[in-house]
Amino acid sequence: MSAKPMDPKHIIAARVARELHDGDVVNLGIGLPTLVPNHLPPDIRITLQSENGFLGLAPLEGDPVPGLVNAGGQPCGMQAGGVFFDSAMSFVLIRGGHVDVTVLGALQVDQQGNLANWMVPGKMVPGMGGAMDLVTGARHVIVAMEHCTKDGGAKILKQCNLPLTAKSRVNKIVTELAVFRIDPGHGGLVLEELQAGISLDQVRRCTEAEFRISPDCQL
Amino acid sequence: MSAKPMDPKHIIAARVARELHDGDVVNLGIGLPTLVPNHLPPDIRITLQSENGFLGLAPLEGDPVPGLVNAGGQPCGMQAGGVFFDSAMSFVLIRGGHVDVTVLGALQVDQQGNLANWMVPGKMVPGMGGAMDLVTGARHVIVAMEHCTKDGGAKILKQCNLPLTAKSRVNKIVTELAVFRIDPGHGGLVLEELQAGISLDQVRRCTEAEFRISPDCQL
Amino acid sequence: MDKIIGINEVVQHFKDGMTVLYGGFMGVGTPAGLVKCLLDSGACKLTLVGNDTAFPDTGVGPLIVKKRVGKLVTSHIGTNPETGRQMIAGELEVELVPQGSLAERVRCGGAGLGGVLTPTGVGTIVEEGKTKLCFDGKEYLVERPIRGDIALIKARKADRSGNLVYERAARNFNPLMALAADLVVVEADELVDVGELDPECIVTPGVVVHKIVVTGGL
Amino acid sequence: MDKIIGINEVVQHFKDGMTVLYGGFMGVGTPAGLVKCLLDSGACKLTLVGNDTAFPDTGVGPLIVKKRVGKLVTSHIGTNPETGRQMIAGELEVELVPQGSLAERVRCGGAGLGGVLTPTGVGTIVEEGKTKLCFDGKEYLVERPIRGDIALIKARKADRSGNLVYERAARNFNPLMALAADLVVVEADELVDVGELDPECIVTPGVVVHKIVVTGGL
Repeated sequence: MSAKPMDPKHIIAARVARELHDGDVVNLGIGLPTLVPNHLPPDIRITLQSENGFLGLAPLEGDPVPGLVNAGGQPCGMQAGGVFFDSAMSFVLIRGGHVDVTVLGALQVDQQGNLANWMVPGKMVPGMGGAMDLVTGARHVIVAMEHCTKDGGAKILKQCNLPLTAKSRVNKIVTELAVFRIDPGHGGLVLEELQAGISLDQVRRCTEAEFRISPDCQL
Repeated sequence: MSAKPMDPKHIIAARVARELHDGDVVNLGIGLPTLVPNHLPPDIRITLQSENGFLGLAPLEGDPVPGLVNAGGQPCGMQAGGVFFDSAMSFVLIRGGHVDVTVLGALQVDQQGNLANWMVPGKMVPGMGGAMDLVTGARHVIVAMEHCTKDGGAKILKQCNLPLTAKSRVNKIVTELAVFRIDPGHGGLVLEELQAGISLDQVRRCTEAEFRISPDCQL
Repeated sequence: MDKIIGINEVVQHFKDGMTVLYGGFMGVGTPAGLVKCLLDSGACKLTLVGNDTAFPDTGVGPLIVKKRVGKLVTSHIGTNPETGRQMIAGELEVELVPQGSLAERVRCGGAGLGGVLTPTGVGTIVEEGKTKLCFDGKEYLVERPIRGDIALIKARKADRSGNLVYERAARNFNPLMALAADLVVVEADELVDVGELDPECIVTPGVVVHKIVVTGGL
Repeated sequence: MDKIIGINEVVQHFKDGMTVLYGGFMGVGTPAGLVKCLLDSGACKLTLVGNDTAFPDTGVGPLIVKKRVGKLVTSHIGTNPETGRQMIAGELEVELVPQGSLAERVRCGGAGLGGVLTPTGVGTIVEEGKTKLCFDGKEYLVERPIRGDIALIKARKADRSGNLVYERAARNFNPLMALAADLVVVEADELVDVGELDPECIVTPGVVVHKIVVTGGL
């Protein structure tokens, strides 16, 4: 439960946590997004949906329980009031708008709200798993990722060139540098917030996409 | 459990019972078809599917049990090993070919295997309920009905003129006079059997449809 | 976020012209208390979506008899003569849908699907006005989703978070309707604490349920 | 009609080139005994349909590693590097399907439906070769049914008639696969008498199950 303030992953997770509301049903992608619940204030209680077939995902406490695993296949726990169901029902909930928020990583995201996070042709093809349905169906899609690639390349682009996960579905991008929203319909990225100690200039240098600056953004 | 041998309904039900095999999953329409289980020999055990959402329909024994009703809304019983499910699952089973046999009544049936049993325009429009799905999805469709209308009119026609329940899906017609099969694809009604004491002539007089006579038919 | 409300608080959610999904089969599994409340609200020109109109004095039957319904989407009306009378007199618009297609259409509404392809109804008047597709020589009708403004659900037990279990064949359309409406109101025989229902046996997850009225003792 | 068989009787049902549906998610809920039996049978050129290929040594992973699979229909292969290697080397045909669409396609296969209309995949390479329909300004892909020659199912408990319950998240694709194959073979941890399972909690009805292998004590 310890948040290391200097770790970009925790900065991102902590900021994503502030996007969630009490009572939200949330699906968290593998990796960084799973850190989000650690940063929730005690008055915000969310229900985690796990696409392998249940509601009420919780951290593992004690020994693994047979059959109780998260969508990565790792042993986990379950909240009181949790429910198990089959994969069809799991995606009825996801596609049908019963999941309020999905938080996932990205290889690329662009100013039209397009997301690419499931393959690099000829190189890495893990498959889309549940990501396409989640991004298509969840009411609110938050991309949570480090702002640049390991090599310092831009990931927030004018236009994705990797195969898309879904078209025009991303609502928000949270990185260790900034928070953007994407105006649905209007296309176009809006800078909402700079992370603590980050300058507009830094963000501009690391972002290929064009963006407007929200009047509410404190520069 | 008493079979009145002279009642056409029981003659029909008894003959339909001989079409069923041990282990069959069967859906029985309202009325005459519900008499069929009374005529099953003890070595033939079937499972009744009830389209309102369960398998293992059985006659009511003792007091009505809350929520346990047949598709007519009447209190019934349940076999050991029965299962409840929702209406979507009920019709997954029906449409998906998991019901071996459906037995239902008809207003009209024709030599192409077309069935009309759900409305008389401007007069009687009860709705199709589950009949269209049953006739479309069950592996074997048996029409069980009295051979003629109350007025003595033909019900086994060259071509139905009432709105259809389903096209070319009837496999067998059992009446108090005769048993016909319908050759799928070939179109065409085949007389398989005369009921006890019935002449070919009687059947011809009461049947508008053209039919061939099976070589196995004992005249 | 307490979902438990009194029956008197339900009435505010009913409005003229709204689309009401209801569970039940011949009235079994239809929430009688919520139907009475809808009747008492005076709301009219309703669109009702459910399996049947039960009998004149059970299920949604009284809503038909008292002429609160402008349109009905259903599979069977034979047990409520008033439904047929109003339909033939042109007082009530009735769309008859094969029961399995009705179940799938409501399921699609709750599942974010744009429809299903079914062989049911091909070659019958049910085809009328519908897109038809042919694959591998077999014809299918495209049956489109149905959603409602409100769903009226009858459950055997609810926990405080809205997880539901049903009672035998009273389950029928209830779990489907509970996924396909903007507001889901449940009438439960019994309320239990969160954690009391077996997670393997819960049919409707509480996250889709908005309001619960308990008719048995609290 | 006894459905209970020994594990040695399963092997006769495996044939080269058959389509095998399997339950499981990252191997959890995949019947390890049946997979081993399929491996021992030597059957090859199989078409496998399931959520993922787990890890090289779990779930259906070993079938991939030992090159028994000619075609794979799945949503995720990232955890089994051998799957990706064979795919990129052109040794294995892989059709990647969004997980929700895979679930619906198998459901359609078991439900007698000709397909579903889903918004998932619109505007992506998943569109390729698929019929696209537009309703009310929204685009959908027609996702077509999948059926198998055999389904390999893992259950927590089976009764002698084949009614099944599962174990927590090991349920996943199992109930869908159990509806969509010509022969449904179940590996159950435990066998109970007919009537012992709660009719409200049974997930897969026995009428769709053909063979049961019990791995726990009888």
